[in-house]
Amino acid sequence: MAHVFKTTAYTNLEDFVYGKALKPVVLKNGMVIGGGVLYPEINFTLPPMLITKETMSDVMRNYRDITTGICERAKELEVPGFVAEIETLPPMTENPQWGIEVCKTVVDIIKEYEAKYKIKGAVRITPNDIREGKELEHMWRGRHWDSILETFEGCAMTGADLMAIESVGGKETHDEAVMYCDISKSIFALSVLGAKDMEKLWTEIVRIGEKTGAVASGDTACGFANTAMVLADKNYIPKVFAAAVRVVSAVRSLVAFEVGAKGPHKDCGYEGVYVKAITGTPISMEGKTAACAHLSHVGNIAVCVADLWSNESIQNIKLLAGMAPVVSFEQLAYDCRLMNRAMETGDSLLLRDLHADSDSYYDPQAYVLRPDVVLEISKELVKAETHYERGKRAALLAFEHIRSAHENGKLRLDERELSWLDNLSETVENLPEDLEEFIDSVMDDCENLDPEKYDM
Amino acid sequence: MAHVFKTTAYTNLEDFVYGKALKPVVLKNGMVIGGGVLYPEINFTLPPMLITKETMSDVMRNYRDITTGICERAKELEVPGFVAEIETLPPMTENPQWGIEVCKTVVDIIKEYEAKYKIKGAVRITPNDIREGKELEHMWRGRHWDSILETFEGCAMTGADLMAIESVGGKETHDEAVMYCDISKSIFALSVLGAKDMEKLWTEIVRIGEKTGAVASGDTACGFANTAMVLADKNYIPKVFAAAVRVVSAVRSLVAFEVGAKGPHKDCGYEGVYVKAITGTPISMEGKTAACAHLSHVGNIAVCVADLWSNESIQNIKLLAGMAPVVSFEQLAYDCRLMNRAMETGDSLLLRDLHADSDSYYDPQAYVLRPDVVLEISKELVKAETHYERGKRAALLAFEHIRSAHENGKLRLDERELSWLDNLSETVENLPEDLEEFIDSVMDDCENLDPEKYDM
Amino acid sequence: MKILEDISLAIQKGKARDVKQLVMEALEMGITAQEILDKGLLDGMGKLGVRFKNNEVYVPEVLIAARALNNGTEILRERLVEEGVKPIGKVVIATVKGDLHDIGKNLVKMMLEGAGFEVVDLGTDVSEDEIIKAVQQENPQILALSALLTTTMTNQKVVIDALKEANLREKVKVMVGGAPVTQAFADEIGADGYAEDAATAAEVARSLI
Amino acid sequence: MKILEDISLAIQKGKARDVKQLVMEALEMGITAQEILDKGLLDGMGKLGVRFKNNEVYVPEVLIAARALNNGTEILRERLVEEGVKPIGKVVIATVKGDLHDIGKNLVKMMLEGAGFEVVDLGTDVSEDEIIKAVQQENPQILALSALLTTTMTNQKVVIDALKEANLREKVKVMVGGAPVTQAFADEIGADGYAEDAATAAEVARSLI
Ligand code: B12
Ligand code: B12
Ligand code: SF4
Ligand code: SF4
Ligand SMILES: [Zn+2]
Ligand SMILES: [Zn+2]
Ligand SMILES: [Zn+2]
Repeated sequence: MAHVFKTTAYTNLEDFVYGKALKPVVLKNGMVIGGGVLYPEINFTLPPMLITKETMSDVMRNYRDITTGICERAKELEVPGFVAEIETLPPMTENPQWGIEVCKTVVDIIKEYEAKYKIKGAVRITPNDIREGKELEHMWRGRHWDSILETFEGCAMTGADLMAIESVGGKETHDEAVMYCDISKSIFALSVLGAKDMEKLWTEIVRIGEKTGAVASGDTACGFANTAMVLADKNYIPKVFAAAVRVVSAVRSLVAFEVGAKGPHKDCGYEGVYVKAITGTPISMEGKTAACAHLSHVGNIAVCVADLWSNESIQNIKLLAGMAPVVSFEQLAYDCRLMNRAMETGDSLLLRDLHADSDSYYDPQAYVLRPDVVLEISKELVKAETHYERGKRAALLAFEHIRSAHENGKLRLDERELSWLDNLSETVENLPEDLEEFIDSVMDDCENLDPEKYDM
Repeated sequence: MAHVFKTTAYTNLEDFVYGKALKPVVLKNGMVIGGGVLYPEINFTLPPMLITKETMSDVMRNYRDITTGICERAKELEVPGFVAEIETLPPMTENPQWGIEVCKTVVDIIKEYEAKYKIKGAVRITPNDIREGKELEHMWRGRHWDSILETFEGCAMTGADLMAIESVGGKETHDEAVMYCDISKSIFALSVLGAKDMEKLWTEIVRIGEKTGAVASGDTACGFANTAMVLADKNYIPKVFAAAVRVVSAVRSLVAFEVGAKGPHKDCGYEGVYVKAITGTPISMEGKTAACAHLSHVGNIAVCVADLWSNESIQNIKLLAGMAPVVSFEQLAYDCRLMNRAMETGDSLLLRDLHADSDSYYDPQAYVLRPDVVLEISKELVKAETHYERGKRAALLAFEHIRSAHENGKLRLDERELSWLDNLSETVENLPEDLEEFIDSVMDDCENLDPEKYDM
Repeated sequence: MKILEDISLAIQKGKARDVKQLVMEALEMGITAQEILDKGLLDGMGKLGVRFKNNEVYVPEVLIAARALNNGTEILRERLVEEGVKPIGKVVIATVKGDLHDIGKNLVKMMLEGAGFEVVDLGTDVSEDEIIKAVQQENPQILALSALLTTTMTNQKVVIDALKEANLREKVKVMVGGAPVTQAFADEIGADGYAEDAATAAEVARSLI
Repeated sequence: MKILEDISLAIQKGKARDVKQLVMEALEMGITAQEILDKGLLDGMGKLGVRFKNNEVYVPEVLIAARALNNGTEILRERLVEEGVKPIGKVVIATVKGDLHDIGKNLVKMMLEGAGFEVVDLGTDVSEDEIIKAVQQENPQILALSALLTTTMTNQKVVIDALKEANLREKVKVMVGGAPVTQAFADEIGADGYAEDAATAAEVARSLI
């Protein structure tokens, strides 16, 4: 039965800091995530190449080289521990044996280094969600669904420590919402469609976790909030819209925890800060060191309450110093060293606030990630009973905080942004109380949505 | 006449911090380097391609795209100012008109952005030192020498703000020293050959500066100390050797300032911290964000007293987020934001020390960059009268500090390193007092040295 | 002419109803459909496109203008046929096999339509066979391919090779784009055009025909 | 045999004088030059190479051992000729045109010699013409090319193309390396071998002949 969080886990801003979580996650090798140390989480992907049966040996060589390079560097820099995330690429989820083979390759090398040199490493497996496209039959049955679950289970059995996904329930609809900056449709996609899908999907993932011992960790609203962020960064859509979507996406991402996920929430879900505030579970975050994967306006502030610090993704190509994943890993390792040093000397709150203050004036997307703002919004958010109500409230709270910050000189917004802020707030204020009424009012206009795939 | 620094500019550790220099450098556009703000210095290079007459339009397109990308991002992130370094590649120095054309391209775009959007940018031109190889006639005359000076002057006339170089006087000899970890030969290469060449070369550069208004900034001992660092990082040579070379290299790099250079010292010369301590001029440094160009053990500590913060170099290739130079620039910009924020709140010394303490235990090369160690060594160093004496003393001081740090549990060294530390110290202690005697004892063994090229 | 300027402005403001109204008036005034299209509707889209490129308007504004544009051309359609006016060119666009990213492609489509192209959108995850079939059927001047993954960008080359196989390579110009794609990659696989963003894509398309 | 083990150990410790002494003793004991070379000198270098690869010794130690090795083979030279023993292979090595980096190349040379190859070093900044000439004169089994700059690595391809021109491509295996070079690049330009570091370079060279 889904447990709905009615209070926030954190009540005191002083406790809400990087490297420490109220409910740390203990891994098989003894690493404790959220137990007082900020660890790097390294992500990587293939260089330009096709993934087919013919190229499979080359694919495996890439993953082998990447993992060895990272382990070598971990040894050199005496990193206290790290997580390697494998995000499978579509052919690897469609052919679960490929994804599982990649996972095994990575796990085996990490274990070898752990045995030989006491380097502590863990693996997060993130099958990509293939429930999209013309051939999809249904969200919760059929070939696509089965392949995803098979990949999870196979990878968990082969030694992956953490299971995550960036699920796409509601995304077909949210894409439209983003392009038109339609906030009602965004709330519908995230807190109705997304939440519904998350509940089904995560119930299964939690089950696989119980069966295999792998930890059901968390689910990024990437296809939603990061799509908006990237578009806002290109000046294609207003930043206030992207900021609101980020907060609304927390409602969706929380659902994994309502049905039993334990964290650490996935790196590219910046809404993780809300998840941590509400559930007390650890989170992964990414900021400046993830500029390789996407530019952003939250480079420093992202680390404030992180328990893992990630680079999001980098291709296995050669930079002047060596292979790019190793370069990224070194950068993360140094960031973490600094943060951990401040933890030892008792300066972690100061360092947190320096990071927050350095970014939050410039962009509403950064502003809504401020630890103080996150706590305040979270406290209000949990008062709403249903996902739909939470979605509405999330947007309104975001708008309110953004507006008052602007008025108090704490956040700079240009004219264009301000007029969008007004329009968007008004739209949300006028949304119906009643869920059915809301659904009726939005659904007709959703061109890409096939309600039958959601049993609607 | 060369001015030899007999005292250190800094006497108090509290004043010795990033972003502030006793003798700041004011640029034409009003940017003040070392005047209270840490600025990013972005470096870049071409992707895999040949540089010929035929590819010249492609070369120019690359530099145009890089510069535009950086300016755009500077605008987006509201960077208070930045420096772009152009390190010419060999064909661009051999054909000075190419180097000058590249420089003009970069300068023009930066000026355009400055005019349109008030983005403050400056250009550092670093002609690569081509005085190497079979065809070199003489260090201070002939085709190679002329091309370098022509490149400097042409670029200065076309609008470059800063002039720098990584000169190679003595490098042919130092390469042998590094491979055999021959510390006597290293001292000879740096403080005799290098110093001699620096004096000639920098007298000319300073003259060009006076003529054109460009600032004679500084000269990295890259071919010496960074070669050693990269080899140490690969575990090819002991770290204590590389650490000593770093300190000795300060003696060489200081010579530019003895004949009139003003700073900011160049990024990849980590010995710049000694230059700043002794001269009070600002410096550029590179650390974790330069991992793209070379991995290192000084990722955090490098920023402690930096006035510019650099990425060293990155090819113009595409990463997932966009072109690599833009990615690097964003990372630097966020690092600087954090440091500058701490400056505003009065926490800069704390942040400096967190950075220093996070690295210095793990590697002697990091340890000798600690601000406190740098000041102590510098104070002793300036007491020696000649370059040779300084060279010897630099090595001995490095060894002493490393040894006592190890004994006091402040620095971890393994057995192999310790035995090299003993041997190397002993060698330096036994070097002759007399310069001529020293030269005689070393020079015979220098296979690659052609003394006539140095008028010896 | 004042009314053409008004149409252009109504497009820029995304006022679909006004556009409809004004286009009908213009027709009644005896202005040719060609002129209404070029100096009214497309002029408006063109100006908005410039403002979009300069970061002065957002995508939703452009999309809404594009809808208004459609409203206008809808009315003109018959008359354009009578006058023998053809769209400036036809483009078949698709995201290649294995790749489901479509936002970038959709923006390119939007800007191409805004520039007066007729665009046939094959959607995402489209195999080379389907693309060949569409090229045969639609006979476009330009084939535009989008790819967002490093593991699918190579499929842009696969399509170009398939065009050669099918003896269609000479019949159609190929434009490629998407985040991981570069001019160098485009050159390498023998594409005719590349653009970094949607606004530039429309310019490149125009230069190709 | 004890004395061969001693030679091996003396090599590993870099004791040139001991090596000289022991090799002469071994010859007097009637051991063949071939055996002294393989089981004494090269065995020592091989073992040191492994320790180098495992980060147990530094480059100067390997270089000093390499000098000792030279001392030993110097003495054996005549006898090796008499016995008809040939080096396991000949390598011509160079850093390509426009590139002055030689430390990496020198390390590769060191490891190749340690593995028993005869190495002809053309130095740095060597044009394709000079390389072709050397290949014609020296007739090596392997040509090893180093490049450290992204703007010179392409010259490795230039050399391979020149070899084809000169009808020499089939006569020599080409190995490439240097910081910006990857296996993928090596494949792309049609090289026969690539290695990331000097120790692996020697292994790859052995596998090529
Ligand atoms: C030392 C060094 C120098 C020294 C060279 C000293 C010397 N005698 O070689 C000096 C100062 C002279 C120098 C000059 C320049 N350099 Co330089 N240099 C370096 C540095 C710091 C280290 C290189 C090195 O020796 N590494 C250690 C050795 C052991 O490693 P390696 O060479 O990779 O070799 C190993 C393997 O690659 C392999 N290998 C090598 N060759 C081969 C061959 C075969 C067949 C095989 C199988 C394997 C193999 O085995 C080796 C041992 O394990 C690098 C930085 C870096 N991260 O690599 C820059 C670097 C290579 N240099 C760079 C630049 C830009 C230059 C200059 C142009 C600088 C300038 N603007 O003046 C000039 C160019 C001069 C020229 N015409 O070549 C850039 C290259 C950028 C680019 N566009 O490609 C680099 C990457 C620095 C940077 N991060 O920007 N450099
Ligand atoms: C949004 C997004 C998604 C959404 C897509 C939504 C949609 N309907 O398109 C979702 C969540 C579904 C998604 C899924 C995946 N994604 Co995705 N995604 C992104 C993201 C964040 C933004 C892409 C985007 O829309 N950008 C905005 C548009 C406007 O820009 P654009 O696409 O580049 O298009 C512009 C230009 O390129 C050009 N253009 C585009 N097409 C064309 C065509 C022509 C002819 C021309 C001339 C120009 C042109 O004009 C456009 C407008 O200016 C990027 C990150 C990034 N930094 O790009 C990752 C990214 C592309 N995705 C990535 C990955 C890994 C995936 C997944 C595999 C994730 C997973 N493991 O599940 C799946 C793959 C699914 C599949 N089979 O394709 C990686 C790719 C890594 C790699 N190896 O290549 C990226 C780079 C993220 C990252 N940093 O790791 N993703
Ligand atoms: S932000 Fe990146 S890692 Fe996260 S879901 Fe999106 S594409 Fe994947
Ligand atoms: S460290 Fe890098 S930038 Fe500096 S001289 Fe060496 S190669 Fe050039
Ligand atoms: Zn991610
Ligand atoms: Zn990720
Ligand atoms: Zn540099």
